[in-house]
Amino acid sequence: MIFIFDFFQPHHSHGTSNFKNSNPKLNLQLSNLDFAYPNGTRALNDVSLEIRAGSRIAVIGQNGAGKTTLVKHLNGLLKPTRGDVLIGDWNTREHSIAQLARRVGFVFQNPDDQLFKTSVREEIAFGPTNLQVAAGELEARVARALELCGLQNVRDTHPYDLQLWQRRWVTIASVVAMQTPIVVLDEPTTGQDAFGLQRLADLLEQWEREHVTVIAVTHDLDFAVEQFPELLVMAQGQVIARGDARVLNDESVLKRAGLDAPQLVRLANALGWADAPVNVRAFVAHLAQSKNTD
Amino acid sequence: MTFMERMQKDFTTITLALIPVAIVINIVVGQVVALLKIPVYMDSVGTMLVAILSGPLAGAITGVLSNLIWGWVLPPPIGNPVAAAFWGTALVIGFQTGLFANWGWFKNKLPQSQAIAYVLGAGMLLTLLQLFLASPTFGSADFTPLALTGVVMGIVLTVITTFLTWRGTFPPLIVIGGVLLGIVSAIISAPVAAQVFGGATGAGTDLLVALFRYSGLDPLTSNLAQGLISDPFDKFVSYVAVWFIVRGLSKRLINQFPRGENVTDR
Amino acid sequence: MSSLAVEQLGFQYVQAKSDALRGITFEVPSSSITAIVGANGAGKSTLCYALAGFIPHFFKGNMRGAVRVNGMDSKQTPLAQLVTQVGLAFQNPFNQISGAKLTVSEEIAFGLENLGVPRAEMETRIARALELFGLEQVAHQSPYALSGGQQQRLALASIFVMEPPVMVLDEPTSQLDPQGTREVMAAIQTLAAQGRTIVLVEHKLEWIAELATRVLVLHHGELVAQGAPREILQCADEWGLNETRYARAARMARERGLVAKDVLLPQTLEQATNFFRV
Amino acid sequence: MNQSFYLDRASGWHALHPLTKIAVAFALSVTAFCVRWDFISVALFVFVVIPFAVWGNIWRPVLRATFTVILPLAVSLALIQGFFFPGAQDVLFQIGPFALKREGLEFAFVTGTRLMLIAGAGLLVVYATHPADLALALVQAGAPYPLAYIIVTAIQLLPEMQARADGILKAQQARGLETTGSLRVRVSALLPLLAPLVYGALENVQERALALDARAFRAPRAKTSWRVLRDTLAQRALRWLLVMFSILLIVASVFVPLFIR
Repeated sequence: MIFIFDFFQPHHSHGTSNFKNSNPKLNLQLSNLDFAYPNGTRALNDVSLEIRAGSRIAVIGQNGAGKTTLVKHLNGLLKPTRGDVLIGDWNTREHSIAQLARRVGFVFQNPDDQLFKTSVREEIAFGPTNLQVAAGELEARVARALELCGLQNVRDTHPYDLQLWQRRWVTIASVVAMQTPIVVLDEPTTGQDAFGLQRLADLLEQWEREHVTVIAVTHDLDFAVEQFPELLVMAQGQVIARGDARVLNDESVLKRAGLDAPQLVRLANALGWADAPVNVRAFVAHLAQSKNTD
Repeated sequence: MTFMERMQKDFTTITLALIPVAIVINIVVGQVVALLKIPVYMDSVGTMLVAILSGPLAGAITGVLSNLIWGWVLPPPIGNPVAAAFWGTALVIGFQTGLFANWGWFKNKLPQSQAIAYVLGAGMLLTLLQLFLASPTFGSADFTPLALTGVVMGIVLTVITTFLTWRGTFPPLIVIGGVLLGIVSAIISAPVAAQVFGGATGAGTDLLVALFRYSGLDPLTSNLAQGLISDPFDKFVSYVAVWFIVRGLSKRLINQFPRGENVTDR
Repeated sequence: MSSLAVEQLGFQYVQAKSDALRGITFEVPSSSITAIVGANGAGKSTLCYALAGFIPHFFKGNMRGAVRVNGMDSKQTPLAQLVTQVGLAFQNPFNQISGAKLTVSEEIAFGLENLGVPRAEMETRIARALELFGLEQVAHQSPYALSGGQQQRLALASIFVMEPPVMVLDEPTSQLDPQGTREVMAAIQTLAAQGRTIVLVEHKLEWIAELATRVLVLHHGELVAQGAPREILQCADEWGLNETRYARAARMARERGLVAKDVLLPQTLEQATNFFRV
Repeated sequence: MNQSFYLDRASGWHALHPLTKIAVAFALSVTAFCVRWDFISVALFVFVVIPFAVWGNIWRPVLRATFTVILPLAVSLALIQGFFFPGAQDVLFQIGPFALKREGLEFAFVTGTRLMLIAGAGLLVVYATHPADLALALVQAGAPYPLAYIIVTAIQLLPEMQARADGILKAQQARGLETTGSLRVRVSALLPLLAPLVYGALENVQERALALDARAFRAPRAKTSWRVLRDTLAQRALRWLLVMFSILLIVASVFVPLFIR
């Protein structure tokens, strides 16, 4: 027999299951985290990190730096080889992924790993239904998710009749509807055009108003520095820098992480400015200032 | 349309790309269902899909290749040489399903009253078949527990499908198709099981064969009786599953298949 | 001379409510990189399928107008012949692996086998493709064991090796990280330098400004603009394109009167440096 | 990552042309069916299959696989035939109303060992032949070209599907789906797990087809092959002999009563 889904094999039951759905202040605490894949590849190396409730953080770095491995620890998709991950008062070792789903919503890179309903609306309702959200509230949550993700016009469409970039929005919406206090996004900008990026920025604003903690893995540094007040730079399974956009002014950090600087940083460097502006507005302000001093 | 023209029309690249996927679906679904220990095989779902979307010939070829690959290309524990011997059954499953699909049996077009009549008819046929196989006319032993199980299963499936039909979401003819296909595949499988394997295939259904042998039936008839009990259920359930899968596919994709019209315009 | 000519092209997918493309006319000159840009859903992929002959030969629907490939009408030419003239690569590298081959070399050989190329010739052509796309190190690995960037380069190599004069690349870097993007773009540049005609759909405008000789803009299934990259990308924001930060900063600076009104917005680092230095 | 059954060993048996290996397995199977001697299958298994398996350095997996397949079959056979063989007289012992009879057990033995031989002979080929070589050999022998594609793709897809299944399991759990616990929980988890697997695979079919056509898969020309199969005159002769031998045996078993089972 092939165990195509490993849950057919005997499992131990996970922890207790007394859920409190509204837990507004959930800090994330990662201590001395090591992780090695079964084949021996060491992906995380002694990572210690605290993320306060309500933060908005972008995790950046090259492929293979350990970004996705790191965030997969935040909802128990991966359990540490050594060290602990605490989501509020829960240690991820003691809770199943399904239980952790009440606290952490996770948007995967590949939407096709989860879509299976025949309409966008049903697909979005799946997560909250698993969390036993009452019928009346469920409708409201789905409607809100549809609106925030710009999917009202396709609410009854078959997800696979949508383009890949739209399907990606369906998976984002299905996490929005779960209304978790923490959200993890894996490469949310992939395939999005300007409208999509703007919608993403609006959604981040909305989450900010609701004090939702947002952690995003992204390759799009221009987007990251504009939308995320805090950056976490990773290289070789370690966090090598953490801070606002100015960490990218440091040539050595970029070099170690194997990253190209964002466009504005490159431009500022080319123009010989001492420090680089974080966004277009700051750039123009700096420009205006330098013109005035001329 | 000549045979060659039909072949060319059915065997598009997308059909060829679908066949290996269908073979893997046969294997994966078959294995997962086997793990659930329910008395159906469900190992032809992929074959049926190809038959519906790309026609009877493509379905037949998928069936044959599926069993040969399952039997002789994949090693145990996934593969099992027993499967290879039943390539003929797989061929008929693919071909027959393709015909049913071409006749529009996988669409939902009948008026409700007629649809319910068909489903009830098929359900009754299934239930009566169980009764007959367990009656003294057929064997000679006391088959009361077997008959009871068969009849209860028949009634439960009839009730479920009638309910679905009543709600208007279900093409009733596939229920009949499932039962018919089950009877046909039992007839084809029995000689293989009896001659090649001496009546045993190493599966749970061997118990049924033993039971019929005990009642005094000859090897071939015992295997036939076992098939007539298991196969109609299996094909019936498989058809329901396949229908739900097809209903869940996007129209964009269905339209790309040579026989997409078999399931669209519902 | 133009290798691709499109006349009044229109297409509606079967059972679709509206046209995916309408009244598109343009020509692609030989040995150039032509970029196609537009917001999601503007019809870029559909246009690629039409250029490579998959419309009308693969996708069911209603095609109007004509696509001419080196003078041949795509409607009248069988697909197997068209693909030797126009190669197509697309977004998802994983789905471009044939599945029928066990090593990278074999995968690249697949198209040549289908064309009946003798083995001796295959050898030189495969060696060249492996080198051009930097795949020598992984030539004997399984295609499934490669990284996303390597898989996408394998997809390009597999098309390249069939030596079509025109290559249509539909968002070949959208699933890739910056490193993978750089690798693929470098390969594309080399191809153009060798005289291939490239049609490239791409979201990353900085790359387009860097590489493309011409840009076509699709908007709601229509061709709304075409021309040299810097001129055309002036109003990128109106078409839902991800404008470069250079152009955005320059526009804001212009609105605040910090720079001259008549200078074109910069699209590359070099243009921006010159733009803001004066 | 690749399929797990072909074992890459440097042996003479491995190096044979796939059709030669198939011809050996075929001749073995035919002999087992046609020759009337109760121990023919056992003899062939011990004196041909096992030595060949040793030669190919694959005797361990071949034996293990043969017995995993045959054991449940043999148990079923022995019970069904032992107790219920039509016309059997010689009672060995009695359990309640059931009598175990000698003729039945003999029949079960002959059938069971014959299946063992066929399984063993087949596995001998499968473990020593790369599926791509098998497919290529079939095509070169005149089978339609897409056959090679279907065989190789199907076996490559299986591990891919298993990898995807893991991703799907995680993704649905992350949406709060409980997959462990009572049978009811596990059964109701089945749809959210199987459906994306099946739909995902099916939805990818169109792009795969597109990629195949872009590589001239359907070009109406004679194909060439990058992979090369080694064949020799001796092997060709051997194959011819084995096939002739099998045919003769079949004919003989029809006409010569001694051979009929």
